[in-house]
Amino acid sequence: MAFSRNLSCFPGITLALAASIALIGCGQKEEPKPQAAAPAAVPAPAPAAPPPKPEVTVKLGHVAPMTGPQAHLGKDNENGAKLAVEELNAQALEIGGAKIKFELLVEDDGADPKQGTIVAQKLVDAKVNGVIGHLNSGTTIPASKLYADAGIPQISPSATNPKYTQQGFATAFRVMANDIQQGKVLGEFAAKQGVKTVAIIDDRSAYGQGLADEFKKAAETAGLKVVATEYTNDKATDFKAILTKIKSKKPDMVFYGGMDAQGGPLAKQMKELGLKAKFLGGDGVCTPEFMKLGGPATDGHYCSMPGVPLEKMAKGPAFKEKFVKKYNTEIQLYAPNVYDAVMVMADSMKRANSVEPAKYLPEVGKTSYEGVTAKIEFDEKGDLKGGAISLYQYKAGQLSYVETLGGGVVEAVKEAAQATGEAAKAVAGAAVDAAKEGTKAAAEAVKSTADATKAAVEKK
Amino acid sequence: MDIFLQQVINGLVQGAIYAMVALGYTMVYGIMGLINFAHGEVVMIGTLVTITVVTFLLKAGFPVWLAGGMGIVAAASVCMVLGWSLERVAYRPLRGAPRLTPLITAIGMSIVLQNLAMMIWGRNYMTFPSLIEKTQFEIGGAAFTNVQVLIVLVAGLSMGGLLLLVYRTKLGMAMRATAQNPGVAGLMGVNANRVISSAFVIGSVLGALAGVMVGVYYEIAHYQMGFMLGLKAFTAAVLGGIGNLAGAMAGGILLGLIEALGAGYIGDLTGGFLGSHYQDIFAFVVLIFVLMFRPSGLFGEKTGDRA
Amino acid sequence: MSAKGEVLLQAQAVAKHFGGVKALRDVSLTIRRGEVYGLIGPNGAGKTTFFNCMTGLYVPDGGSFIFDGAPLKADAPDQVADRGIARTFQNIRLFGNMTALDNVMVGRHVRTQAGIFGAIFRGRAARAEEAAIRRRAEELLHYVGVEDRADDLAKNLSYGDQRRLEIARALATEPKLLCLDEPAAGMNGTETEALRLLIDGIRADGVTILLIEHDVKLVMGLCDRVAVLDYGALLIEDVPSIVQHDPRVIEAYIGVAA
Amino acid sequence: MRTWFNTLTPRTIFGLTLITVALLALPFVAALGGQAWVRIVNFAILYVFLALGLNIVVGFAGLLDLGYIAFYAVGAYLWALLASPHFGLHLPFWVILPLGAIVACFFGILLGAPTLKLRGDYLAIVTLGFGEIVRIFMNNLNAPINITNGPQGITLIDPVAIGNFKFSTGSTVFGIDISGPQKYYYLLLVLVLAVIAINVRLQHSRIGRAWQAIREDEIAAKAIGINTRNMKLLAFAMGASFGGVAGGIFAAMQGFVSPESFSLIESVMILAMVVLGGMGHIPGVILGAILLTVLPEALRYAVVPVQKALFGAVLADPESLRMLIFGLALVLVMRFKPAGLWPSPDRRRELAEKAR
Amino acid sequence: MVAEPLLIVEGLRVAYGGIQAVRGITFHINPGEMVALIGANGAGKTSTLKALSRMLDPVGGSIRYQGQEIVKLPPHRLVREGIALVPEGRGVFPRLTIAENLAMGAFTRDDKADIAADLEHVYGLFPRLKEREKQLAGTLSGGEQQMLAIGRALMSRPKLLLLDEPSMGLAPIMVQKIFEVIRMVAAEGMTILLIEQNARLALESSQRGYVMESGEITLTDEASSLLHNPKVREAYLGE
Repeated sequence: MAFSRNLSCFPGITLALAASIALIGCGQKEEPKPQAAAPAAVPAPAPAAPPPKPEVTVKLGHVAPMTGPQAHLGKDNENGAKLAVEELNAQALEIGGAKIKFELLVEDDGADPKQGTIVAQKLVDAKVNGVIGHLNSGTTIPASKLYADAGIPQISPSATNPKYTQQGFATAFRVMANDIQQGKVLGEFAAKQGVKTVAIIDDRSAYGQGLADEFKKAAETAGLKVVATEYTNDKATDFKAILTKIKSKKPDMVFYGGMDAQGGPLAKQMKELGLKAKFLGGDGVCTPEFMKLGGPATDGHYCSMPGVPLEKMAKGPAFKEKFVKKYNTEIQLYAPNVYDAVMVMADSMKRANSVEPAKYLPEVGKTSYEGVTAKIEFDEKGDLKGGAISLYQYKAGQLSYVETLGGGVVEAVKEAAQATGEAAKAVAGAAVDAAKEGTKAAAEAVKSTADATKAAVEKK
Repeated sequence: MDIFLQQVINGLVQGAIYAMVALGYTMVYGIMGLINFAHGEVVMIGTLVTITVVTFLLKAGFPVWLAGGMGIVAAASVCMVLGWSLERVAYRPLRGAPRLTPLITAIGMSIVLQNLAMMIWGRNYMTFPSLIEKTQFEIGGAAFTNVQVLIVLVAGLSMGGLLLLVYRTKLGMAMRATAQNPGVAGLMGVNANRVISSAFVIGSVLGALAGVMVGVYYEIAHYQMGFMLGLKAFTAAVLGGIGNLAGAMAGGILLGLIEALGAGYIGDLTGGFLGSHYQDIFAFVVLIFVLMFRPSGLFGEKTGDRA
Repeated sequence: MSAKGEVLLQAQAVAKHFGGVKALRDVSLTIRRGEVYGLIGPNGAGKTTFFNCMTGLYVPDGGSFIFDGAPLKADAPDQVADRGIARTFQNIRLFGNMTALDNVMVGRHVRTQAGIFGAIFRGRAARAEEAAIRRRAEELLHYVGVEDRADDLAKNLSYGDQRRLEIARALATEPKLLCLDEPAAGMNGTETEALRLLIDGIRADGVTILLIEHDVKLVMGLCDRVAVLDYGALLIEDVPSIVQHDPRVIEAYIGVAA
Repeated sequence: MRTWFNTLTPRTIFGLTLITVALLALPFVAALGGQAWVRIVNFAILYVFLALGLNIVVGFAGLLDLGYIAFYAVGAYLWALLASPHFGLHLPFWVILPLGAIVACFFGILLGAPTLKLRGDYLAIVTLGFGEIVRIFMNNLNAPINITNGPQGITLIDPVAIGNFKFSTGSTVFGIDISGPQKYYYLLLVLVLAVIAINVRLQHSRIGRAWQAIREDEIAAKAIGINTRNMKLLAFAMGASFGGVAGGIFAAMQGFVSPESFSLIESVMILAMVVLGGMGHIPGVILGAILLTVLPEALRYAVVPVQKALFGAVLADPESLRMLIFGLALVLVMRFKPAGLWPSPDRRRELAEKAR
Repeated sequence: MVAEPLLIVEGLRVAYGGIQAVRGITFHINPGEMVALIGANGAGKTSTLKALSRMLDPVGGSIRYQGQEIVKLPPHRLVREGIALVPEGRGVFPRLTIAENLAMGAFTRDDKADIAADLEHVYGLFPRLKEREKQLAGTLSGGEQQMLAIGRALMSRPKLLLLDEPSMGLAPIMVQKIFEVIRMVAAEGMTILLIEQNARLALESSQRGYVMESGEITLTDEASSLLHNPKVREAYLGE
């Protein structure tokens, strides 16, 4: 990231016809922020008497599994990306002197690493300007090498395996806290709940195992006793054997590293076996699906989600509303992160005043973007800085916000004492108004929590 | 001790489900020597059909028992037709073809059915409407529900019924004769096609029942649920000696128990080295050992080569 | 070459049972070099079981075989073949989807060496061996009289040709003892006569022959000595003229109008 | 050598030249459609590799093996462990590749030995079990000692490199720009030609005939003196070693391995290639492997445009439709060409007769 | 014979993949007679029988049974019409008991009382089968299996009995016993078509005989005349 912003802007100027265009591209404070909240976006202020401008199509690759067991998440991601692209196009952006039209190239990697590299190559061949994806770490990691070799910026919305950004590729970013960050927070949270003993279940997937390992470390550091470590797999439906074993160890809490499709039945079977421990899981179980599959058995259980709840973010509730209205379905999991990833990419292009990967890539690293999921800034590896993690509790079939932990970026943490009080009411799917209230309250309390958050970050 | 008992119950119920599916495999294998790899998908479709019908009827205000009953009937009917058509369309034309040909067809059919199911029912996991109010019992510190009892009962009854059918009825005798020598059975006046079709139909009905059981027990369903279940059940059938009804039952129960007890105890016995992350291996390891000493499974006939 | 007339194979108290059924009860017999030795008896008397025990397909429950001066290893058919015992099967067991020529060529396996590297690099020795295999196989096909079907799949040959081909395959292993299990089954009188000539020729080439057969005329006409099994036990072992007229044999096996 | 050289007619020379030119030009032709196609071609060759390896076991020796992917996994992990930062080892490819073959070979014998007495479907389920066992071990051997790094997989695996000439990135050779995938293509081409040659020679050798005999009738094969145990183990070992080499190249090409690449469905796919193409017939197997690798990818490109052309709209989800068509293709090919698309002449004859 | 033949075969042709195994043969069987069909291996006898028993489809010709064309009938219908085949190699069901094997013979019948009577009749013919009623057929010796196969065929109360190589692979004494029974059955008025390698035995037991050569019927006569026909003696009796 050696280029300065001005340098990267320079070719844009030479190529462009009018200086006014450069103003939009390189202008900083004057630049109107994308009005993501407003469905009918106000077009960017166009310069007077515009000559007919060239139109440039910016191709963004999007990769997620559209087939296989995680296909429902893939579709969710795709929806998030589409929503972002449509909004961007509605804004009629101009970058580097050209009208920008974003086009989404959707590819399926079937969550299979081999297909992952093939579709990655396809996107490289198609000379995409950037890639959003992939969904799984297993496909994201091998594909990231191709993008790195081709110099194409890649922002994964959901690959949480730490290795993805540890490979040293300048092109790899993610807009979500990784497993290390999340596992740590979960461990700390468990300790805060006053439990003494904990049992851990992981599904032996890259995600589940990574999360469970980090949780284990954090929990032990926090003085919890891990009384049992059991395993299942991401295709299992029957967990009674391991739960029976766990029951015999009488833990206060069961931590599950894995996805909703197993987590729901797992919670149910815990109840059937009379295992009364609290349940805690990561973002994989922080879904409507989990509650649908677990039914009443999920009541009182906890889960975490990277970022800050949509309701707590300035643009969150609006996003949720738009999404539900457009697709007539609940957000599954990562759609908001995908949306943010697209927006971050577009934002970087605007700042660089270029859609050329080589030119806007340095800008991606400098991102400071107010997304729907978090204030997005990257560290030197490309990881989300701070990586706030929010905790939720399932109550009466809905996710209710508990608190946000971690996160170094002060603005990202809109959590406040009052807000926590409100949060019980501000359940997922609750009226947007309620959420807005929470947001206001949160804004006021930013300062008071800043210190606490800093302390938390330093402890890590 | 209560843990042990609990694990036995866990294994027994899981095993009963394996056994139900294994019976379907064995039914077809016994007669045609064909591994109907798509059987797991038949089970899956049984579950999904039940969900659709029951959910619809419950919404329409039908009482639970009627909705449930009609759901089961619908699943059985759909699976019957499915099993019959599978045989008719995919397998019958391949009689006499090289041995692996129908196996590939079966795999192809399995892929087709999965993707059809995905197109019809979508990619999401579905919840199975609860048909039976779950009541919990406890014996010696081990918890179990009425649903679990019911599952074991239905599996037992199914096998009993099947044994009666195969060993006490004319159709059963025709089935056994066709299995041993279809040509000569034809000479006796047996319509081999009809017998084979009926084996598929019966196997599929068992599959549908198993599907309902899985649904009622776990209360979730997914278009890919059939694959692993089918694989496990097939393992169970081989463990017992494929083609042998009692063997399928025993193999299923045994497999369930191995998995439960393995997950429950091996970890402690090996100092944590072989914990429940190896749960799926235990069954295979036992299978391999059994087959090393009894190459035709526990109950399979010794295929002594009459040279 | 060892002298004609000395003992080639000695079965000592061979026993075999299946579950409760005693298929062989301490059968002892002796086959001498160069003779045609007949083994007859009612269906289910244990003739084929005896064959299977000797050729290593079954492990006998008692007793042993001494072949060519050394005991035969049980449960190792390939080693038995290596030692020089070849056999045919009651229900012909050819390699149906291989050509007639390939069937005989594979019979040379036990007398050839080429290994994996020979196969892959195909050096001079390997090529010479391969050529020799082919030459010998062609000779044998000619010998049994199915040379004009060399390139046909074995299963498409007529029944009689299949029987002959199976003998050619057995001969390809260069046996000292050739065991034929009901070679004349399903042949009419004329075909049986041709078979008799073939067996006679093989004997003339110095191969000892053990013959299981129900065609009494063939057995009595061809064999130097005959043994009769009944209910798994040896009833008699002697020259045909005596066996043929033994009342026990007539009652148990030959019947009235032989 | 002289003998076969003399038999070459001008026509066959012309044909051979044409094929050679076509094979040499292929990556550049494919690249016209994008480097992704070169990558697809590479995977196709890799699967040809695997299918030919499995063909030795299933096609030649008649042993139904549903766990073949295990050897592929062994090869891939061996490369990953010996040439990545995981253990800090960076052995060159000419050491690892033969080593991969040998280790996979060893695994072939290890896994083959307990299955010797089993037949048909029993063998199938046991080999399937072995395949799963290997995968599950790789998924779990991150503790107590971290050998495989568990489900996280191993990243930053070294590419194939000769000195500083790395296969992972493009460079210019004799003034021609040649991309990473294109380099791998030529490497794979050389290897696959060797594998084909080995297969052909094995099939028409004493050993190939012995395998065929075992496939046809094991008892009779034993009775004529074939040591069926050794021959079967040899088949497992040979097949496994090809899988091992293929796995190594896979790891190098991908730069990343994790257990999820070695699931059961991969074994099934390779078996499908062998059977669909024409079991035991080398050209058929090659065809099967190429078709089954390219078909799903080609469908990926075709499904949407075709639907739009036919119905004017995208009615069915392209991805599920793609798999649906794939499944149907398996069923239909088996229905109308039960011996495979390109069976050996003998096999064809056999079926013609059966059909009456 | 005044009566209409029970079975009339005209111009029957059978082919396997282009090779003609049976080249348009014509023959008939009158009610109550036993007819032998002899010939060398590969002459087409078994193919003829397979076509008759509908196990394979002829490429041409007609098979009329009781005046009715049966060339298109599926095999499982044949037994209802009264045609029973004792296949080459016995074809008993090895893992069914003897009683079950016999019950399979009566598969198409519903008349329980009559079936029981026929069972007693079969047991009367083969007392050995009765002794081993509950034994699995696979454990029987070759001769006993042949008895079972014949008994099973009789259980369908056939009008026409087709016997394919009943003597094959049997000890001489067993061959004699089997043929005794066959003659007894014939004497009861059963119509029988006998295919046999043992030409002498076949002709000695039958009234008439047909000789097949390369897919064609080359000779037909009274059985006793054929026995003395020098051609037959040379070609089939090995003299």
